[in-house]
Amino acid sequence: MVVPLISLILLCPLAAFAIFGLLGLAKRSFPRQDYLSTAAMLVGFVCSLLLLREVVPNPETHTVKWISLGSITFSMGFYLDSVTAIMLLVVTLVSSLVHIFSIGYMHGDPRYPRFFAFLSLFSFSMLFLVVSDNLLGIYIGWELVGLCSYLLIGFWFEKDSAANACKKAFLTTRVGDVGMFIGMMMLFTKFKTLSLYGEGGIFTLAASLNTGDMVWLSIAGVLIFCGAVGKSAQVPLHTWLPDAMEGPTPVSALIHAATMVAAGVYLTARMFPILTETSSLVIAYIGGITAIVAATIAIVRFDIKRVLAYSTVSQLGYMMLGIGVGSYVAGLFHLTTHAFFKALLFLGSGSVIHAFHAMHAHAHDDEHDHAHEDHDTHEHAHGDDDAHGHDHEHGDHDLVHAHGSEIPPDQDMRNMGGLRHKMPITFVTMLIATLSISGVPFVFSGFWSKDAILGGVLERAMEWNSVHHYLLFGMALLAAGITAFYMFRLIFMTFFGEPRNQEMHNMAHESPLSMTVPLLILAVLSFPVVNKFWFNADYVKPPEQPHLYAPQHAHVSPDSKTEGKGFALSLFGVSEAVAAEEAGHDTHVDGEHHGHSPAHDIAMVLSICVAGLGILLSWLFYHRRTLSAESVANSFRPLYNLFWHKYYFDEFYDGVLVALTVWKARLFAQFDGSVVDGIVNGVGRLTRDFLAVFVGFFDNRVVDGIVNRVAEVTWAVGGRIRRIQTGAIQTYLFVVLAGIVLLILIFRAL
Amino acid sequence: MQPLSNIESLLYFSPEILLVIFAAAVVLLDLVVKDRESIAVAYLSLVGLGCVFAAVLITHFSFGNADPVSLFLGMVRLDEFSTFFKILLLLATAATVLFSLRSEELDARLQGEYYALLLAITLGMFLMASSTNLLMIFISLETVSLTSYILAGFLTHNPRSSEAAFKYITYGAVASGTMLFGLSFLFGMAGSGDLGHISVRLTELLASGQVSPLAVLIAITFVLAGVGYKIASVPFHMWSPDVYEGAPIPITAFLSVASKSAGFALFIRFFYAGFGSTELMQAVNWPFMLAIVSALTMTVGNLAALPQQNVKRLLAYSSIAHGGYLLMGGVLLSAEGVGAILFYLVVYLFMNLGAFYVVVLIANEVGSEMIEGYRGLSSRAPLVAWAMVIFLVSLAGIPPFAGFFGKWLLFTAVLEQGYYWLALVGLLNSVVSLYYYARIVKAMFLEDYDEEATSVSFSTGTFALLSVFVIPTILIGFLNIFYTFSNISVAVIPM
Amino acid sequence: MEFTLKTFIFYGFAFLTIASALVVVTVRNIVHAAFSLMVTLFGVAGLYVFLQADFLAATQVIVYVGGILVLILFGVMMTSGRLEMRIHIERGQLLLGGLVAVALLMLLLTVIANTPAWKNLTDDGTKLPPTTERIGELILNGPFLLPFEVVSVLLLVALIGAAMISRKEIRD
Amino acid sequence: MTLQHYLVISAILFTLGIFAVLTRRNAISILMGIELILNSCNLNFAAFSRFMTPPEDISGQVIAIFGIVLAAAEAAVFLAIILAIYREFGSIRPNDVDTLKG
Amino acid sequence: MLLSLMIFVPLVGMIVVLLLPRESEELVKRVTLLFTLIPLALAVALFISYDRSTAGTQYVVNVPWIQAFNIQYHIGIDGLSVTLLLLTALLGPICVIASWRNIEKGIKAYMALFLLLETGMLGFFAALDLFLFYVFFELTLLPMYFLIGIWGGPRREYAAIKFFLYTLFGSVLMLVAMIAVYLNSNVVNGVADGLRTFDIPTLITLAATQGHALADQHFQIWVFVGFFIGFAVKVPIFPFHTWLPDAHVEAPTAISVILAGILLKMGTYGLVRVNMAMFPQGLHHFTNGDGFLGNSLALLGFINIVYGSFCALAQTDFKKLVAYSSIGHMGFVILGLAARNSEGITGAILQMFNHGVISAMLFLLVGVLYDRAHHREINGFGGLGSKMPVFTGITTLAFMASLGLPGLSGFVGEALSLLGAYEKFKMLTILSTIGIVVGAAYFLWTLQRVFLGNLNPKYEALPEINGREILTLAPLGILTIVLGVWPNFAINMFSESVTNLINVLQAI
Repeated sequence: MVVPLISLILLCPLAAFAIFGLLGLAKRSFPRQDYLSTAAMLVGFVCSLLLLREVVPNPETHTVKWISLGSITFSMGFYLDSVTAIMLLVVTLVSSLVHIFSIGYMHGDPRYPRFFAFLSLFSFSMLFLVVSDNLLGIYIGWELVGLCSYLLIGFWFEKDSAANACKKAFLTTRVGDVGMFIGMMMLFTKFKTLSLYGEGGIFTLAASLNTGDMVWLSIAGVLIFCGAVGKSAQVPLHTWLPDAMEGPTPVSALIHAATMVAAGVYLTARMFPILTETSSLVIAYIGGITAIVAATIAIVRFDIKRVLAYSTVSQLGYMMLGIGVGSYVAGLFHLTTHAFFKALLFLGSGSVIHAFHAMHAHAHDDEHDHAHEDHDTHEHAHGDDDAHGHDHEHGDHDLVHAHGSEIPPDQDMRNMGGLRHKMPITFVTMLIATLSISGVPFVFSGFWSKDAILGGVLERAMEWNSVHHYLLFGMALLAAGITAFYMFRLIFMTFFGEPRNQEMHNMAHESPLSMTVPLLILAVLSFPVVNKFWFNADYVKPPEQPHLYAPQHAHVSPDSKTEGKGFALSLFGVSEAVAAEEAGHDTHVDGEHHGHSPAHDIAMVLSICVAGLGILLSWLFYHRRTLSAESVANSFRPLYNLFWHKYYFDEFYDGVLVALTVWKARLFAQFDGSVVDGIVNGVGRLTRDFLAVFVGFFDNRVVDGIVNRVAEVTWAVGGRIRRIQTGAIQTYLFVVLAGIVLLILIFRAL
Repeated sequence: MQPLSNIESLLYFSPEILLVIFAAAVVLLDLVVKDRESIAVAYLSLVGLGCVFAAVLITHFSFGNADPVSLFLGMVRLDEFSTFFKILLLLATAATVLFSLRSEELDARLQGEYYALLLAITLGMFLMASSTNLLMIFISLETVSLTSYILAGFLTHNPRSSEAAFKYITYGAVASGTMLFGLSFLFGMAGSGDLGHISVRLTELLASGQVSPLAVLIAITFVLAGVGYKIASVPFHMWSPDVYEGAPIPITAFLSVASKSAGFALFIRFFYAGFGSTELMQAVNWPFMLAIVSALTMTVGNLAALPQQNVKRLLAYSSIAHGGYLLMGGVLLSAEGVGAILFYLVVYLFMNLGAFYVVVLIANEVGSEMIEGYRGLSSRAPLVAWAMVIFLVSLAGIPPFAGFFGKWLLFTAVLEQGYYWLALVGLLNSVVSLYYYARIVKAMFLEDYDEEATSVSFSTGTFALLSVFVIPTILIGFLNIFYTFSNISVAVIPM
Repeated sequence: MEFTLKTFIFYGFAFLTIASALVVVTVRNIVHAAFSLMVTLFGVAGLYVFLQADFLAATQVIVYVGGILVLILFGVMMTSGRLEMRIHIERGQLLLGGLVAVALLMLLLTVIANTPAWKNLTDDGTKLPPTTERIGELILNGPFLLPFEVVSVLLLVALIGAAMISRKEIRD
Repeated sequence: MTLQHYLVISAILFTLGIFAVLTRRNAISILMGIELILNSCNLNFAAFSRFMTPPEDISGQVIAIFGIVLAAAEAAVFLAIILAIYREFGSIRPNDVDTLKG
Repeated sequence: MLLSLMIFVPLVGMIVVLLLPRESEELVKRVTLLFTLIPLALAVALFISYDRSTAGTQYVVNVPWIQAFNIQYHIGIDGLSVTLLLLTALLGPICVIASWRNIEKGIKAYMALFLLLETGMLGFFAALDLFLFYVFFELTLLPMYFLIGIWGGPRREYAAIKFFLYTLFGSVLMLVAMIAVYLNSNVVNGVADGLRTFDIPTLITLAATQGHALADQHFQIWVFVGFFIGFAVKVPIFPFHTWLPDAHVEAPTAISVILAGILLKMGTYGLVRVNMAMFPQGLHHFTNGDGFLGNSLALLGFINIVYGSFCALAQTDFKKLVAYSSIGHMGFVILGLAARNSEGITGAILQMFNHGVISAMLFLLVGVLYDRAHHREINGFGGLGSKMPVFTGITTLAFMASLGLPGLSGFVGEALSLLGAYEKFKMLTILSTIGIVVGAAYFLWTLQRVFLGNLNPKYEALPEINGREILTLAPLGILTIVLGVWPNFAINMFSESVTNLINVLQAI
C-alpha cells in the first residue's frame, strides 16, 4: 500500500503541472487549472492521511536504481518513517488549504492558471524532497522547490522588485546549495554512495568511523547544513526571504513559511545521525543568532508581510537551534506547529491585503489584467509620506533597491487599524495563530513546541555544563520574548485601534468563503489537542548520533544524553516512546523513566514569563499607547537604526559592491552605461560588475590579444619578406650569391 | 649494366625524337596554314604529345622491359623514374596547350613558334629527368631555361612579360653559370662526368683525404644554385614571383608545375645518384642543409604570400612554399620520401594547374588577376568558384582532397626519419597557407560585390577541362596507388 | 718550376686575362668594357693553347670573339645613346658586391689550396697530339653525340626565340 | 704552370664575373659578367681535362666546347631580351626594370 | 552496412540537392529534410538495437582502403559513439527546419553544405581507424567555414577564418602525433616488425602491451599532448577558446546549433576515444594529482568552468552569452574526464550529450528572438514574458537545464562529473562549484533582463513563437526532461564502454 500511495501523492500534482505544460506548448490552456491542481492536492492529502495509518514503527525503504555505473549505483527511493509521514501530511494539508485560499485570492489574475500549475509543481517537488531516501533525491527536490520559489516569487514579474527578488532568492539559496553539494561530494567520495539508509547507506557506514575522521565529518556536516542555511534563510543568507514577499501572499504562506523554508530544518534533522559535536554547535549557533537577529528586525517593520517573513526566519532559527542541541523531536515538532500557524498568519495577512487590494482595484477602476501594476504607482506616491526620513539616505543612490523600504500601501500596517470589526474571521484566526506563536501557555500548540526547544537547550546546557548552550538558551529566551512583542504589535496595529486610513478602511471587507475556510481550518490546527491526532509522537524517534560526544568537562556521561522531552513532549507521549527505545538500546539510561528533567520545567516557566512580558509591552506600546514607540526608538536610536536597516546585511553586500563599482567605473568607464542599469543583488553583483567585466576584458584583450599578436607578427614577417622582393634583379642576385656564401659558411662550421 | 651505344639507343629514344619531329612539324604547319586564327597548330602539338605519350609507354614497357637502361654511352638513363616524370611532364604540357588555346593573352599569330617552343621545352625536361652525366644535366637544364626565358617573354609588347623574361634570364644565367662552375669542380675531382662514377670516385677521394669536404660542399652548393633556382627554393627563389606574375598565365602554370617537376627530377637524381653514399653524407651533411633550405623555403613562400593582392603572384609564392614541402621529401634518402615527392607532384599537377586554369578563365572573362576581380564569383559562376575552392583547399592540404594525401605522405616520411622539427614547421606552414588561400575563397564567396556584374558563362569544353582537374583532385587520395610511387623511387635510391 | 720563356708567356697571358677582366668589371664606359672583354677572351684562348687544347682555343676565338663579342657590341649600339655609354655604379652596391665576391674568392682559393688531389700537378710539357680529330670522333661517334644533337636543337630554339623577341613588330 | 695556376686564374675570373653581375648598372655589362663566369668554367674544364684525366681523354675539352656554344646561345637570347626591354622601358638599367615586385 | 548507410546518406543527399534546379527552393528544403530524417531513423534504429550489455564495438565494417599504409575503412559503434550519433542525427533535421525560413540567399548551396557537414560529423563518431577519423574530423571544417562565412552575421568573414585557422592549427599538431603513433605501431622492444596500423582498437591493445613502443610512457606523454591540443581547440579549452564566441555570434542559428551541439563534442569525443583509451599513461601523467602537471587537466577544466562562466556574465549579447556558457559547460566535461573514474567519465559523457541538447535549444531560442527583434542585445529587451509566454516558458526550461537544475538533464552530467572529480582533485572541484553559482547568476540575470519587468514598448507587437519553431525545440526539451528524470536511459548505452575504458586506465 505504501508505494502506490506515495506514488499517487507525488504523481497527482506532477500530472496537474504536466497538463498545464503540455497544453502551454500547444499554446492553449486548461480553463479550470485551479480545480485540477486543488483536486490533485486534495488527493495527496487523503493519501497522506491513509499513509499515516500505514506507518509502522519500523521505517520502510523502497528504492529503484536510477543511475548505475559499474560498481556505483545511485538509487532513487522512498524512505518512510513517522517523520516523513507527518511531513507529507503537513505539506499536503497546507498546500491544499493554500490552493483553496488562492482560488479566491488570485481570482482575476491574468496568469491565474499558471499560478496553480506552479503551485502543483512546487507541491510535487516538496513532497519528493520529503520522501527521498538519499541525498541526491533530496538535492533534486531541494533545487526544484528553489525553482518553484523562483517562479512564484517572480509571478508578477512586471514589478521590478519581484523580478529582483526572485533572482535574489534563487541565487542566494544556490550559494548555500553549492555548499551542500560540496558536502555531498565529500560524503560520496568517502562512502561511495549517497543513500542514507540501509546497510550500505551513509548512516550505517558513518557510524563506524573513528575519531580521526571527526574533523572531516564535521566539515561535511556543516557543508550539508549550508544548504539548509540558504533554503531556511539562516544568517547570513537570510536576506532573500523578506524580499521573497514580493510574491503573491499564498505563495508566501505555502513556500516561504510553511514548507520550503522548513525543508532546511527537515534536511538538518535527516542528517542528524552524522552530526558531530562541532557541527551541532555550529548549527545551534546559526539557529540562535538567526532567531534573535530576525526577531529584532521584525520589531521595526511596518509591512505586514515582512514582519511575518522575519518572524519566519526567526522561528526557523529556533528549529535549527533545536536540532543543533539535539532536540530532534522538538525541532520537528516546532516545524509542524509553525507550519500551521505561520501559514495561517500569512493567509490571514493575505486576506487583509486582499481586502485592501480589492478596494484599490475598484477605486482605480482598473481591469484585472493590470491590477498588480498599481503597486508601482503607489510605491512612488507613498515614498514621500514615508515617515522615516533616514530611509532616503540610502534611497538616493540607484544601486540599492527593494530591501523592503518601499512598502505597498495595502501591506503597510500604518494604513490599517480597527479591522477586527470589518474582518472578524480573519481577525480571530490570526489572533489564535499569534497566541500560538507567542507561546501563550497550554492551549496553543506553539507554546508546547517552543518550550520543548527551550527546554532542550537548557537541558543540554545543564548536562554538559556548557557555556555555549547557556548562551544559546539566553538568546532563545530573548527571541521568544521579542516574538511575542512584535506579533502582538502586528495584531494591535492591524486589528485594534482606530482606522488610520479611513478611505481604505471603508472599502475593506471580509474575504470570500474560499479564503476564510482555510483560515478556520488552520486555526483549528493551532490547538494542541488537534495536533495530538496527527503528530504521532510515539513513532517520532530521534536517531542515534554516534559521533556526538559530550565535552570532557560535562558532568554527565554521554550515556545519559537526553532528548528534549520535558513536560511538553510527554504530553504527546513522546517520552514513553523514547524511553522504550532507549531501554531497548540500553545506551541511554536516564531519568526519563521517572519523569522529565528539571530543565524543562525551568524553561517553561521562563518562557511563559518572557512571552507575557512581550505581550504586555506590546499592549502598552501599541494598544494603550502608554509608552511611545517613537520616544523609545529615539532614545535607542543606534539600536533602532541597526534593526531598521536589518543589521545592514543588504547594505553590506551592496556597499562592498558599490565601492567596487565606483572603482570599476573609473577603470572601465566605457562599460559603465551598459552594466550598471541592471541590478543584481548580493554576490551576483559583485561577480558581475567586477570579476566578470575584468574576465571579459581579459578574454578580449589578453587571450585573443596573444593570438592576434602572433598573427600580426606573421603578417609583419610576410611584409618584410615582401620588401626584400624589391623588383631590382641585382638585389635578387645578391641574395642568391650571399645565400650561397652563407650556406657554405654555415655548413662548414657545422 | 652496360650502356647502350648510340645506334642501339635510338629506339629507346623515340619519345624525344618524336618531340623534335613534331616541333619541326608544328613550325612547318604554321608556315603552311594561312588562317592565323586557326587552331590546327595547337591540335597538331596535342597529337604530337599523344604520340610521344604512346612512345613513352612503348619504350618503357616493350623495349626496356621496365628494366633500367643506360643510353647513349651513359649520357641518359631510361628507368621507371624517368618514365614517371615523362608522363607527368606530358600531362602538364598537354594541359598547358589546352590552357593556351583558351588564353586570350597570347598572340595567335605567333602560335607556331609558341607550340614548337613548348615541345622543345618538353624535350629539355625529358632530358632533365633522365640525364646521368654532368654535361647532359647542364645542357638539358639550359635547354629548359633558355626556352623558358623566351616563353616568359613571349608577350613581346607587354612590358611585364619582357621584364619577366629579363629578370628570368639574368637570374638564370648567373645561377646556371654558378652551377657550371660547381660541375667543373666535380668533374675535376672525379675526372669524369658520369654521376655514378663521380659518386664512387668522390667516396674514395674523401676516404683517402685527397679531397677536402669543403671542396665537395662548395661544389654541391654551387650546383644547388642551379637546381634550386629551377625549383625555386630559398634563397634561389626570388625570380619566381616576378616571372610568374609577368609571364603569360599558361606559361606561369607550366613553369610552376612542369619546370618545377623537372627540377625535382634532376635534383633527386643528381643528389641521390651522385651523393647518396653514406661516406659522402658523413663528409657533407647535405640532407641537413636541404632540410634547412626546405624549412626556409616553405616559410618564406607562405609568409610572403600572405599580403599578396595578385592571384598569380599569390600562387607563385604558394608554389614556392610547395617547393619547400616537396624538398622535405628530398632530404630523407628513403624510398618513402621520394615516393612522397612523386605522389605530391602528381597531386600538385592537378590542383595547381586547376587553380591556374581558373585564373586563366577569370582573366579572360573578368579581365583581372587581382583578388578583387574574384568578388561574387560564387553567384556569377558558381561551378568555377567551387572548383577553385577545391583546388585551393587541396593546396592547403585539407582532407579529403588530394593535397592532404600528398602532404600526409610527405609528413609521414619526414617523421619516419625523425625530422620532427621539420614536420612541425611544415604543418604550421600549412596552417598559415590556409589563410591566404582563404582570402581568395573569401573574395569569391563572402564578400559583397557589385550586383551589376553580369554572370559569367563558360562553354562545356571549359567545364570538361575543369573537371579533368577537379576529379583527380578529389579522388586521387582515395585510390590505392601509393606503393607505385615508392617503387618508382627505388630506381634512384642508392642501396 | 724553372722560369723559362714558356712560363713567362704563361704569366703574361694570365696577367692579361685577369687585368683585362678587371677592366671589364670596373671601367665606366661600356664600349671600353667590351673591348677589354675581347682581350680577356683572347687571354683565355691563350691559356687553352697552353693546355694543348688547340681546337678549343680556336673555337674560343671564333665563337666568342667573332660571335658573342660582336653581338654584344651590336647590343651596345642598339641600346645606348652617347649618354648611355657610361655605367652607373653605386657605392653601397659596390661594397656589398665586393664583399660577396671577395668571400667567394676566399672560399675558392681555400679549396684550391687545400685539395691534395689538385696539388703538384705540373704540366710536364709532353706534346700531345692535335685534338680536332678526336673531338670530331667523340662528338659524332662517341658519347657526345646526344649532347651535340640536343645543343643543335637548343641553338635552333635560341635562334627562333631571339628572332621572335627582338622583332620590332609583328608582320601581318 | 700547375693545375692550381689555372684554377686560381679561373677562380679570379669567376669572382670578377660575379662582381660585375652584382654591381654593374647596365644589362649588357651584366651579360659581360656572365660571360666571364662561363669562361672561368670552361677554363676549369680544360685544365681539369689536361691534368686530372688521362692524356688521351679529352672529354673535359669537349665539355668546354659545349660550354662555349651554350654561352653563345644564351648571349643571343639575352641580347634579344635586352632589346625588348629597351623597347618597352627605354632603358637597360636593371633598376629601371622593377615594375614587378613585392 | 546500416552504419555506412547512415554516414553516407547525407552525402547522397548533397549530390541530389546539387542536381536540383536552383529555383525550386521548397523542393530543396524538403529533400534535405528527407535526407536528414533518414539518418535519424537509422540512428534511432541503432540506438534501439544496440546491445547494451557489451562494451565491444558493434555494427563493425572493416574493409581495406589504402593498403600502402594499412589504412582501413573501419567503422563501428560503441556506447559512446551511438549516443553522439543519435545526437548528431537528431540535430540534423532540427537544424534544417530551423533554417527553413531564415536562410535567404543560396538555399541550395546551404543545404548541400549542411548535408556534407552531417556526413563528416556522423563519420567522425563512427570511425575506428585513426586516419579515417582524422579525415572526417577535417571534413567538417570546410562546410563549416562556408556556412559561417556566407550565411553569417556582419563579421562573418573574420569569424569563419578564425574558426578555420584555429581548428587547423590544432589538427596539424594532432596529425604529427597521429603519424608518430602510426610509425611506432609496429615497434616492439625497439625492433620494427610487421605492418603498421591506424586501427584504433588494435592501437589501444598495443598501447597496453608491455614493451611496445606505444606503451612507452615518454612517448605517450608527447603524443597525448599533440592530440590534446588538436582536440582542445575544438572543445574549446582555455586558452584556445577565443574562436568560439566569434564563430557562434556570427553563425546563423542552425549552424550555431551544430557548432555547440556537435562540433564541440568532437573534441571531447576525441579526448575519450584517443587520448584516454590509447594513452592511459599520458593521461595519468596529467591527472595523477602530483604537482602542477599532475593537476593540469583538471586545472584546465576548472579554468574553463570559472572563466567561461564569468565571461558569460560580462556579455550583453545574448548569443555571446550562450557561447561563453558553452565554454563553461565543456569545462565540466574536462573535469569529469580528468577524474578517470566511472562517475567522472560517465558524467562527462552525459554532459557532452546533454550540453549538445541544451545548447542547441539555447541557440535555437536566441535565433527565435533574433528573427523577431533583429538584435540580440540583452539589455534591449525587457518584459517579453508577458508578450510571449510560451517562448518564455521554453527559454526558462532551457536556462534551468543549462544551469544544472536537478530534474533536468544538465544536472546529472554536471553532478556526476563533480562527484567524480572531487575524489581526485578536491580543491579544484570545490573551486569549480563557483561555476554553478555564476551559471545561475548569468542565466537568471538574462532571464530578468529579457523577459521580466515591464514590457519594452518597442516590442508590443512581437509575435509569439510559431509552430515550426516549437517543432524544433520540443524534441530537445522533451529529451532534456527525459534525461533529467531517467538518465540511465542514456547511461546504460555507454556504461559498459566506460567500464571498459576504466579497466584500460587502471591497467597501468
